[in-house]
Amino acid sequence: MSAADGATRAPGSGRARADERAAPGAREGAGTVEFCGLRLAHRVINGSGTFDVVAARAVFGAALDERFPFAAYVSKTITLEPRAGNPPPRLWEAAQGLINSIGLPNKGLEAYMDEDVPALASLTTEVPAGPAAGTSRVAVPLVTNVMGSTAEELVELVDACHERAEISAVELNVSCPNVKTGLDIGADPVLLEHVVRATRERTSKPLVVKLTPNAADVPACARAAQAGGADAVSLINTLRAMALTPPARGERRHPWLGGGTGGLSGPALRTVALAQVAAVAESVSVPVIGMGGVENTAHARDLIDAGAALVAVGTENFRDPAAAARIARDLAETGL
Amino acid sequence: MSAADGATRAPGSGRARADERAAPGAREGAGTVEFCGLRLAHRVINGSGTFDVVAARAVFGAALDERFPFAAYVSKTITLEPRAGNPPPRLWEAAQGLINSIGLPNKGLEAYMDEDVPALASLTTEVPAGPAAGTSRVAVPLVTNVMGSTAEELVELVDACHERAEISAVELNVSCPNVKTGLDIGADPVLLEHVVRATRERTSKPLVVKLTPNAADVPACARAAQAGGADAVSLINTLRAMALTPPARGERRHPWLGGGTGGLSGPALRTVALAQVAAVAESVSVPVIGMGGVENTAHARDLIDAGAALVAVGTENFRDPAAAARIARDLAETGL
Amino acid sequence: MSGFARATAPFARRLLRVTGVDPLGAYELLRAADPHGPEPSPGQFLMLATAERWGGGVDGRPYLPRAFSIARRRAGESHFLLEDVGPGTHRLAELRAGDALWALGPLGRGFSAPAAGKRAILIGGGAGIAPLAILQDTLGREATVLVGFRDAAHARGAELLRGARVATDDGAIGHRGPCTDLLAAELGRDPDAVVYACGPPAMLEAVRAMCASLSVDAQLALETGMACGFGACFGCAVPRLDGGYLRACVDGPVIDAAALERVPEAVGAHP
Amino acid sequence: MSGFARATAPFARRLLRVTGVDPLGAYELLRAADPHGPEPSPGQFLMLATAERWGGGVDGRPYLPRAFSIARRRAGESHFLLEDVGPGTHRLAELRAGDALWALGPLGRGFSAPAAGKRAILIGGGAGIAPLAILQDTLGREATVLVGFRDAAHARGAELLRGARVATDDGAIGHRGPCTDLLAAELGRDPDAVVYACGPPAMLEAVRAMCASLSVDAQLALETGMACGFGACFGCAVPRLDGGYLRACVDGPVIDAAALERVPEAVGAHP
Ligand SMILES: Cc1cc2nc3c(=O)[nH]c(=O)nc-3n(C[C@H](O)[C@H](O)[C@H](O)COP(=O)(O)OP(=O)(O)OC[C@H]3O[C@@H](n4cnc5c(N)ncnc54)[C@H](O)[C@@H]3O)c2cc1C
Ligand SMILES: Cc1cc2nc3c(=O)[nH]c(=O)nc-3n(C[C@H](O)[C@H](O)[C@H](O)COP(=O)(O)OP(=O)(O)OC[C@H]3O[C@@H](n4cnc5c(N)ncnc54)[C@H](O)[C@@H]3O)c2cc1C
Ligand SMILES: Cc1cc2nc3c(=O)[nH]c(=O)nc-3n(C[C@H](O)[C@H](O)[C@H](O)COP(=O)(O)O)c2cc1C
Ligand SMILES: Cc1cc2nc3c(=O)[nH]c(=O)nc-3n(C[C@H](O)[C@H](O)[C@H](O)COP(=O)(O)O)c2cc1C
Ligand code: FES
Ligand code: FES
Repeated sequence: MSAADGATRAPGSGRARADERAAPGAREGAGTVEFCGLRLAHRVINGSGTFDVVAARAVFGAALDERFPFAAYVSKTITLEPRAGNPPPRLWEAAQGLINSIGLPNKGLEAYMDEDVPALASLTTEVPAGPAAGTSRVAVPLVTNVMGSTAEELVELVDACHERAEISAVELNVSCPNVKTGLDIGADPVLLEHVVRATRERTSKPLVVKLTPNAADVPACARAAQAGGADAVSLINTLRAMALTPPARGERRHPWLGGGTGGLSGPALRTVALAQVAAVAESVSVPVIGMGGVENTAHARDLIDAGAALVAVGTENFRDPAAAARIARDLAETGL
Repeated sequence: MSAADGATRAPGSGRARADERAAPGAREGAGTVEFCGLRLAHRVINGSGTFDVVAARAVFGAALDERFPFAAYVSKTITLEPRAGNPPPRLWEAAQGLINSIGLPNKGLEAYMDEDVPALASLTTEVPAGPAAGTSRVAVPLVTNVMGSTAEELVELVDACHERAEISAVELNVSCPNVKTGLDIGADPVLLEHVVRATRERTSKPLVVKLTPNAADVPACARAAQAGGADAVSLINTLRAMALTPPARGERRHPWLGGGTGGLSGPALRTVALAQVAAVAESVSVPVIGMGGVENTAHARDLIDAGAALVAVGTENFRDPAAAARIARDLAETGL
Repeated sequence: MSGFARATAPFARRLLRVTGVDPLGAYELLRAADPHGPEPSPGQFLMLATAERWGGGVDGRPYLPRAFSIARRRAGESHFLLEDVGPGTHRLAELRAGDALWALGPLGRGFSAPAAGKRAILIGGGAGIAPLAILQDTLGREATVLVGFRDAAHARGAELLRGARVATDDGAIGHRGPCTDLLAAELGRDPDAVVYACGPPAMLEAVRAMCASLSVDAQLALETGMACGFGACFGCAVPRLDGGYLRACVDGPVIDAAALERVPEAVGAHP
Repeated sequence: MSGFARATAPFARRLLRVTGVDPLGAYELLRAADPHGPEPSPGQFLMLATAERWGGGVDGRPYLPRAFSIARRRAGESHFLLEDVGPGTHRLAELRAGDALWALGPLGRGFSAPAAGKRAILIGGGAGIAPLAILQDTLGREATVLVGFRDAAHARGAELLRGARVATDDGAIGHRGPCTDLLAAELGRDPDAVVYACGPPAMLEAVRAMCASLSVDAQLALETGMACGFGACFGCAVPRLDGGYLRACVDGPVIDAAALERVPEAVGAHP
């Protein structure tokens, strides 16, 4: 039992904003959704690192662009230098969940800007709700997710994003270990506020801070992000988790994952995500992107009713690459 | 992805103690297991709040005492004053997990000491391993789990435990919110060390600190507990989680649980528990009681191989009250 | 009131072999061989879970076992009446003869026998009629049996009981309206009775209020969400008249109506 | 080498109807109607998951879909050869005609056609023979087929291929020893060939090393754990000769042997 007694307020209570959001009227006339000044076709986006448009285009062809599932596209985390990622095995299937230890492979900032950004800039998708439902298309903003282990690194990454018109917003992945404390940068409110402020000054583009769930007080981290100037926060990232190699006679057992530990995602953590999203939505006035274990419209709706403005689909993309389109359509039908 | 790259060491590496534990030789000659100076029939105990011997005796009769499943019996959390617990609903079934918001109902210190302690003091159980396997019985030490929201409260609780010969050890549940920080006492290493030290001075009985998993750096909390004088640490407690009432037309949705949020237990968090237990076992030299989602011998073995000296069964007791006996027998057969 | 013998449960779940699952209108009648299980007392329940594929339904549920009243006990077989209302009952309804079923119990406090000379009125709604069947089998005397259902398909459930008078919400069979109308008439005729009730919360609350106002003894079999069924989890809390909470699994499920301020909205109970 | 046409996958998983699951020795041959699925190229795979009860097995698994080579494609039906090695394959093996199956694909890079004049040697071990069947169907010329199995029960799998020469570990059928013994003999006789291989990592590594030393072209169909199958998760990493990693699902599963330093121990692959 972690929680003592004392009832929590109803999610979203006391926040007119949430009421407006939850009501069908929160949509703009054209059936689109406003988020940090961006116009989105609907409320469903992808979690960083769970959909690679470039690879998917080669696999699915033109259908991907025609029926693009996400209202905004969040890139996999980009770092200053290229990273190969962790040695395999990188995956472990848990009870109703996935542990990954991918290790943020990416081509590095320069190659990303040169090769990927142009390919990601022209995405559009259908608006599932409103007068022109199913017929009008709007642009899919590109959100670039970046990670650095110091404020200076993050500033450099944000500066580069700022200069590219194709990039509509920046998401800071603050789960990188901080050399001084050993903790994730994002788990320390003071450090987090400092880092967010440093990057905030460098760009007028919407700045989203992706919080770490492995913190004692996630709402405090969200407030720090807001105080530092974040336009939105997103959560939850994966929970630290681990698996061991299968037992074999006489052998010492090692961690299964090449990276040692990994991050748990999927249905197993859905109720943990809902609790964190609800607590954060009550603590900040900036919009919240909720994610964690979303497989269907009921799960997306839970996050929205807990105060999320947008919902991100992560691991479920792996089971069905068109999952987000399915959820967006259903949400639009129920007026969300 | 929470973890960056950089391989973690094999669990238990560099710790001779773990080697001895993992080897059959860690058992004493009689097939019993030594833990903080107590002699236990095997390595499997219960998680606090997941087995009520007094209620179970009425339901199962003499068979409970004859085939008592746990090598030590941990009481539900006791507080100074009686508590009724949270209003229902108190349960929500999650994907491969249970969220509870029980709210620590208990009769309070005085009634516990008067009514329950005598009834809990004479438990014995069979030793499943060694020369007298299945025939010799040893006493089941009573571990009293206590919670207070200040060091003073905890001192009072520990003092009371110290005075009772029937109580073999004390477990501090430090998941109580701290009024100053709003965090669980156990999530703040400085406060935790202070609280542990204050209680440590009051008793020579083994002092176990049950860590909260809702912390940024659980190993740091474990080190703080050890620095404060803990004889052992136990983990993991439940993860903060939440569920909403089913959607109904026009109604605002509220948290399903009477207590607002609750704690997730069971298989869903098993890999999170394993990661925390492994990290803590690497960080402290005191023995670790590992728990979280243990349903069978393979899961118990994972925790032991990750460095746990004892394993506790929680939610699985609800599915099978004799689960721990089954696991203890299987472990003994494999020499653990 | 003198009690029925209350069975002690074996200390471990055991595997039962399903002998049949037969539709009974909108319900399923699940039968399982339980030759070594103790004879339950009426109103006691088992925690059931299929041995295979318990889990894997919508949202990864069911995970925990589910509580079911023992509806009948005959030649080492236990019978259960279930309605498919969610992932657990759905999975149980899929069972076929020969399949294996985990069971723990008999659990809980059942009904108490009526004092000599008192007549017994059994009133049940929906799948809540289940424990009334074994109660009727055990009573050893004639009892008035009143049952209420949603519609004709559900009213087939009345076949579980002998000589039941039926009410349906839509009037398709028997009295049109709640079965508590029938109870009001019975008690109006002769209030010297003990009422045994099981069914949805609103029905139980109507029974409680009616019996309280007429000073008639009533025993209510409650349903709450349960994780364990044997007092371990404290999840089945029911508010007590004098403050605090009962545990429905060990202090109930059958509760003296006088102990409750009102019947709580069921949590995790069937509709 | 000229390529076979590489199919583009429909952008969403689709429901297939199972037409049969038949034992083939130690394996199961799963057939499913996929009338609207594109014609796969040999070596491509589908991600499969049952529509019902995917999950609920030991440890709440399977959760993610599983990768299976398309073994054959005939009149709108796709065939798969599977061996029950874990919760996913176990659940798939339980399917019966009429059951529904989620499928995504065809995915991945398949085999490339041999250059004109080059003879093809197909070599497979265990369930790894599956993609060789559709390759044999597609090649349009005679090919040498060498297959290896654990024992007689597994060797029944050879029936999937025409004119296969068999090796078994225990010598129960055909050559006693690894099927790579047969390959060594073939290449010794005439090394002017392309080798197509699929099977356990140790076998693939032996093929790779043998072909490298003889400068014979080899195409290896790899198996790794996969979460998505379409390049989204980066979980199927295979170390590349020149550093860094390939994604087995989009850069493979068929890889030119020359691109690998060695064949990695499979992760989540069948034995
Ligand atoms: C003592 C006792 C005896 C009983 N006897 C019988 C009997 O004889 N026959 C019979 O048919 N039933 C009986 N029940 C009720 C039966 O136990 C429930 O219907 C059963 O648990 C439902 O399980 P389910 O998985 O089918 O549905 P669930 O979905 O678990 O239950 C349905 C209800 O649970 C709630 N719910 C939905 N999602 C969740 C969630 N994630 N966690 C918790 N609650 C949720 C909702 O209120 C929903 O209406 C009895 C219950 C008790 C306590
Ligand atoms: C491209 C491709 C094509 C394939 N084609 C075929 C085919 O035609 N026929 C066929 O039979 N198989 C084929 N496979 C292999 C097949 O996908 C695996 O056998 C299958 O995924 C096993 O799933 P499972 O649930 O049955 O067993 P699992 O238990 O998932 O897999 C068995 C192995 O996975 C590992 N493992 C155990 N637990 C876990 C865990 N929790 N998480 C991750 N790994 C774990 C172990 O190494 C174990 O030996 C193919 C694989 C690939 C990538
Ligand atoms: C394979 C995988 C890779 C991921 N990579 C990233 C990443 O590069 N950057 C990031 O911020 N989050 C990453 N995430 C986290 C997801 O964006 C998301 O926060 C998390 O998975 C929870 O959502 P889900 O349960 O819907 O998957 C990754 C998750 C998975 C499963
Ligand atoms: C219903 C329930 C009640 C619990 N009550 C307590 C408690 O009173 N004190 C405590 O320290 N932990 C309590 N716990 C936590 C367990 O002891 C254990 O740490 C946790 O459930 C993880 O183990 P598991 O996954 O095996 O259940 C409770 C857990 C459950 C499910
Ligand atoms: S159901 Fe667990 S205490 Fe009653
Ligand atoms: S399986 Fe997901 S990227 Fe290859």
